[in-house]
Amino acid sequence: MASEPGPLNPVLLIGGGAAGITAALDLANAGRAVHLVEKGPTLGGQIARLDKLYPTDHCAFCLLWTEVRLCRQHPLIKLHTLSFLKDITRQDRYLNAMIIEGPHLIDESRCIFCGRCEEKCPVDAIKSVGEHAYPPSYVIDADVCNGCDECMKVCPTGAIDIHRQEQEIVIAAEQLIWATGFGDADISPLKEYGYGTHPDIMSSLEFEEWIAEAGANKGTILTRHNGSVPKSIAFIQCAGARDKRMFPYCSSVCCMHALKQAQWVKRRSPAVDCVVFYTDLRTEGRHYYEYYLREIRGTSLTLIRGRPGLIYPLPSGEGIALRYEDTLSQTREMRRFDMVVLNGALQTSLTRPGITGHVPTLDGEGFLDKAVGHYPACGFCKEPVDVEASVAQASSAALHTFLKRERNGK
Amino acid sequence: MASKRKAICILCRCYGEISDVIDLDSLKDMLTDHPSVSSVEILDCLCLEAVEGLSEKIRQSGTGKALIAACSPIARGDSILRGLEQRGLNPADLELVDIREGCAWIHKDYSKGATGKAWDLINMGLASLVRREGSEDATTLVRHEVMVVGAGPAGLAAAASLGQLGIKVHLVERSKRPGGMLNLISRVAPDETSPGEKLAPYLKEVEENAGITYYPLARIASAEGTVGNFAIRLQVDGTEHMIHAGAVIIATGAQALLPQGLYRYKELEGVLSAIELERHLKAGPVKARRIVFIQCVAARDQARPYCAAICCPVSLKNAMGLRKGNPEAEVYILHRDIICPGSTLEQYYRRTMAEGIRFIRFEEQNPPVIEGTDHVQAVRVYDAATGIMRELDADMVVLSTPLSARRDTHGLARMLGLTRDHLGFFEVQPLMHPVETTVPGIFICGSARWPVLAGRAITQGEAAAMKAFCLVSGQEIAALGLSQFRGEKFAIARVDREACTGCGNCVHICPYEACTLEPVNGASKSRVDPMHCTGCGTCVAVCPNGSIQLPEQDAQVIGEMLMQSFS
Amino acid sequence: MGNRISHGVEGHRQGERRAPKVIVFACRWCALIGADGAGKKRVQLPLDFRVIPVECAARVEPDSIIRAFSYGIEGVGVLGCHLGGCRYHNANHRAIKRLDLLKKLLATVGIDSGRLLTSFGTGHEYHQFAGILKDFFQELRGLPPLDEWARAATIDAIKV
Amino acid sequence: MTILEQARQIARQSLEQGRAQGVLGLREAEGGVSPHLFEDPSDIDSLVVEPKWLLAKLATGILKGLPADYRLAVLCRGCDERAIVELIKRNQIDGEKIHVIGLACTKEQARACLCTRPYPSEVAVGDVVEGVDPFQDERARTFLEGDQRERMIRWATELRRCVKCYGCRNSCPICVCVPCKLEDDLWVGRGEIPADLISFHLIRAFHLCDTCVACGACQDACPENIPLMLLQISMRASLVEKYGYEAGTDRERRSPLLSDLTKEPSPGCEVPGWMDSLGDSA
Repeated sequence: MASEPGPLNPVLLIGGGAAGITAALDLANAGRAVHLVEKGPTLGGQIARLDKLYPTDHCAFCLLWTEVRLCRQHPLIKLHTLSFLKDITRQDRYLNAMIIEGPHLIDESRCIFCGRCEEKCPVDAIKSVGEHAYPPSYVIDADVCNGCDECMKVCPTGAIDIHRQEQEIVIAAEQLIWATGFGDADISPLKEYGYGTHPDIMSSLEFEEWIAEAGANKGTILTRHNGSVPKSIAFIQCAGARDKRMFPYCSSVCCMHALKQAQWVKRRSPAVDCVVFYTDLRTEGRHYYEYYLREIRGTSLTLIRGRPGLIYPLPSGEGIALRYEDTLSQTREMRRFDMVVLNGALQTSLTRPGITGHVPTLDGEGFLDKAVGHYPACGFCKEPVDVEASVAQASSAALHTFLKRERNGK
Repeated sequence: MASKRKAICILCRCYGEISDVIDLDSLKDMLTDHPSVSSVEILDCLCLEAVEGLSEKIRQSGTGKALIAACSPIARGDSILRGLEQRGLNPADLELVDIREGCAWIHKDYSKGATGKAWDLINMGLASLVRREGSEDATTLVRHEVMVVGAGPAGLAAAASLGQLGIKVHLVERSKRPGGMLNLISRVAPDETSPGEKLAPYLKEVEENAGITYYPLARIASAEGTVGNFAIRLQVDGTEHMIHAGAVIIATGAQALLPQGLYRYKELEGVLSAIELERHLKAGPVKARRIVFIQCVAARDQARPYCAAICCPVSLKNAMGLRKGNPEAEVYILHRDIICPGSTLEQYYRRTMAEGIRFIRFEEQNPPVIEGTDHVQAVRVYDAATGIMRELDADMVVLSTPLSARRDTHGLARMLGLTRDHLGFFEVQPLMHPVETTVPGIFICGSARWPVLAGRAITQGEAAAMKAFCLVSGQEIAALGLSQFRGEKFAIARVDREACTGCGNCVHICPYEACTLEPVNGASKSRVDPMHCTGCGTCVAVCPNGSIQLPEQDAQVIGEMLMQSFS
Repeated sequence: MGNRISHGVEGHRQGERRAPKVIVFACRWCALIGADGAGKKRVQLPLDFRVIPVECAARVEPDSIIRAFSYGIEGVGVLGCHLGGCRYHNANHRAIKRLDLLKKLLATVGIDSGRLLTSFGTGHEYHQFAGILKDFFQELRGLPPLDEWARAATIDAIKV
Repeated sequence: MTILEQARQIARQSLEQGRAQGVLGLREAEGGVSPHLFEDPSDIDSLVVEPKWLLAKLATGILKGLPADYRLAVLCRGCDERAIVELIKRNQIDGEKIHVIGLACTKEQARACLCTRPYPSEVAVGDVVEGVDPFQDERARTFLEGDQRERMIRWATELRRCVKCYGCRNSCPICVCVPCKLEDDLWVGRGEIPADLISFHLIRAFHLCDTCVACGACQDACPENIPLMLLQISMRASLVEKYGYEAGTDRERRSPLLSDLTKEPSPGCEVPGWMDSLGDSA
């Protein structure tokens, strides 16, 4: 199955998030073919899940927008959605990668977004790929789909075929870049945070989607358990991070993320009392500290230094109790909140099971091992970084694929 | 006269999504008699079929202009246009009118009204289409050279990488030796390598690569030109050099702030700034027994509302350095927050704690107090975590001041038309373009944009190099303004020299400094630099007599659209 | 039926008077995306508005707004990006200042400044755009019609 | 010494001492008054200061025809000087070539023009009287305040009398555009009399929103006595209130409408916090 890479010295990019997109565009603009492998149905990665971005309060999609379109339209970029890397075999100058793609039950290139399939589907297996996804299209959740081919019947363009199978593609590439990004980890193992015991105890990414303007609540702040307006929200920093039992590292984006969320909560319903429980307030990035000052000055946001020792839903059902020590006033307290946002347990997506062959080695904390990195990596899978740093790494990773070539050439 | 030109009109049924609401057939009839329509056609689904045949039809239609009434560009419309474009049609001759999202889908229950609205929308489209004339190309040949300003870690990395890629590089440095900030420090945080090691590969490349010219003791006297071809005059001790470059990378770094008048600095023996400690550590082991670091000195306060990101890791590194010099040394770090984001730095933080470095948190409102007469004896600090006032014996106090923006970069900024934030750091484009400035062809990396550790500076240097490489590896650059989320040459503002009164409104309002006034026999007239113009049209709105226009959508078009909007 | 929601915005049927005509200058980067979303979601909107896409709110020249009124259009909206979110280096700031002043002029001659809707960074979601439009139509219905201008022209001069 | 004598003396001096090669002012001859370029000190006896007559535009024209080293003095009032400043800012006059002999208006004149600033930056002739607040003036108020509908009718009634003579535009010291949007079908329907009530007058008015120096030339020139200057008052007031900006008072300062909110903040507009400086980097 081994084959020579093409004349354009193709690069295989794993991950279509902010970093992946940037690297792909840089490479393509410099005249190299790119195979962009994305596990989701559309580009954007975690940023696409975000509503707003700090410190400029841009809508996340707005910044992604142009890049995604350019990626889609660039003749040198071949995009593989719903795909993941199965196996890498390495030759001397190039590598062969086996990609499992699809199944694309809905052929995106033929979908005109008329929505008839979604309307028809008896089991709600068909969903739009995303409010602001480009191009707009639908995707079928194979697990929910009951196999009735109603959707196929109503689709005017014949885009749907629920019997399509996933396919194996072998890509001969000269280089590979890891940009698999991150996802939020399940922190229910850390019992004290009470994750899973109450619908209003959620991870910060869940919360972001919950309060998103593009989301179900159209940007209004409501509790999950009964849709009432919360009086108070607690943001717990370093939940599962900087914690030997789970992730020893600092996820580095959470402090600003929490401040941003608190600010948007305040902006939309000023009455809500927002409290951020932090360990160190790491606002070191470009203009981050000013953003934080603006928080403190602009909105009546409370900061408490300390990590809650116990979070549990009150038996009566009205709210969630927090036991914590304010380490700056050395007072032990117990306080009731309507919602709790757990922030920090972010985990690299590199540790995907089942990749065989020439796979990267990971360091103790699950990141791509800097010492043994055969191929350049960028973004969160290399180390926890914010958007700016991540795309900077992406460009530099793109550059390294060229440098490697130069060296090989010599 | 352009307005006499006709266009062919293609209506899309979109498999009923449009035609179920809008009566396309009656639209067709109305359009056939339209003065600026040559022929009308209805198709089932434009985006899936017939783009091929369509392009032929359009080409044969004589005028080569086509109005496409289909869905929104954000849906499939865009791909239709691209398809036609790939088949050799001029985007200026195509107009997409959104009658699906913009009409059929939002007026499902008013078939009649929707049809009327579609008619108006199509008329508005035609108004714009028949008037639009393609702009001629404005291109510059690209110099396959790059100028890198500043030979610190970022600049060196950028220069070395570009050199390896076979690009001619001019590396400009104000002082004699390359290395920048790293020349002043003992070891590099967090990996504690020596600056020499860190820079070795890049310095080697710069020395050995014939394509890289290094200009020490250089000053930039003037800078002209735009992306693709900058012309920079250099003063290299006395002699003058002329440099031409397709792109410029700014890596001028930042400067260490001295804690003048703070914590009895310069008043007591043994109170030093972080950068002075670096000098001592560089010279050899420092024999101090009780050392107290104070973080956030003149940082994160009203005057300097920012965190310089590197002070904490640097202090940790220096603390370890002192320990090496004297394993018995007691080291305290007084901080307001320990800023060690990520995995590597956090590990490093844990390691220093394991090493026995002690950390005490203080609050902004009651900072530590230095005690002693002519030599520092102790530091009194309110330990916020325990609520106890502590007195620490000390024979050395290190004040960690932030990196601050260079004061001498405003000239450079002016010459290159760059903007700086109120702290003096260079502005960059938000988030997704961290190394790109608002001026095309000028990139920025390292602490000139925001304080960073050497490691990140190098990454940014490489990122900037990549961007520059994409740019200068091409043959020529076409001037493009943004139109419908993509570059179009007809989106660039155009000045009617006859009408222009030279009032200079456009010059003052242009966010990109693309407009300039130049004398034309006596009077001064505005000129648009196509390489700088992004096609935002801000100038159009303030031009008193409409002598500056966006060819894509000029006043005529807007006026026509308004007239047609409700027929 | 996920995305088939009706925003309850009635067309020109509502109210005895003919629905006001509205022109919306929509910034491609913000409001136009909202307008598009409204389409995708099949939000039912009043008929009598026309969207003129512009690259940036700052491109909208006051003259064209005035001209719109002179054509008998009763409401003009200029929708752009949020402050600090402009694609064109704060170009929208300039638009805000300019249009504030234009409102003053319109108010002077008795054209309610509410007829010139300026909103920034508030229309990028389908529901936001629909909401803005709905409220705008509501407000316009409450205002004295502009044909007063024509009628007024035939009333004898008022002695002052 | 009367105002007239003061004026003549200063004019004569500036010619004799060679501060200027010519003085632009008004001359009384053949029983009429008209602008005149005095170059010979002996002519100065025929110089007069009344009536109010704006010379800014004239000066622009004259300077175009004169040699580069020619220095022109203009005997003019506050509004006229402000007009000159605006013209300098818009590159119509070379600031080096022109200097102003400032003439302060009398109380009556100030009241007649509803002038907020009836004196030039440097008063050489006459005594300063403080300005009039147009919002205190009875007649003005009927056009600026009160019920909206009433105002609409009032203005419509006024503007309806317009015969489209373009006097307002031609007499305006700031209007210099050729071609002018007011003659373009696109903006103002051609051949309609009265002119399109809204577009003609509002476009004209708004073009001057941040440059109008409130000289009142437009309404003085209007054969139908339409109080055109009142269109500007609320806009001028808002510029002063928001940005402390008054057209024609500062050569260096450009209109705040040309800069973004980070440079010229506007009250009520919330700009992201990190933009407004909390201190300098020095």
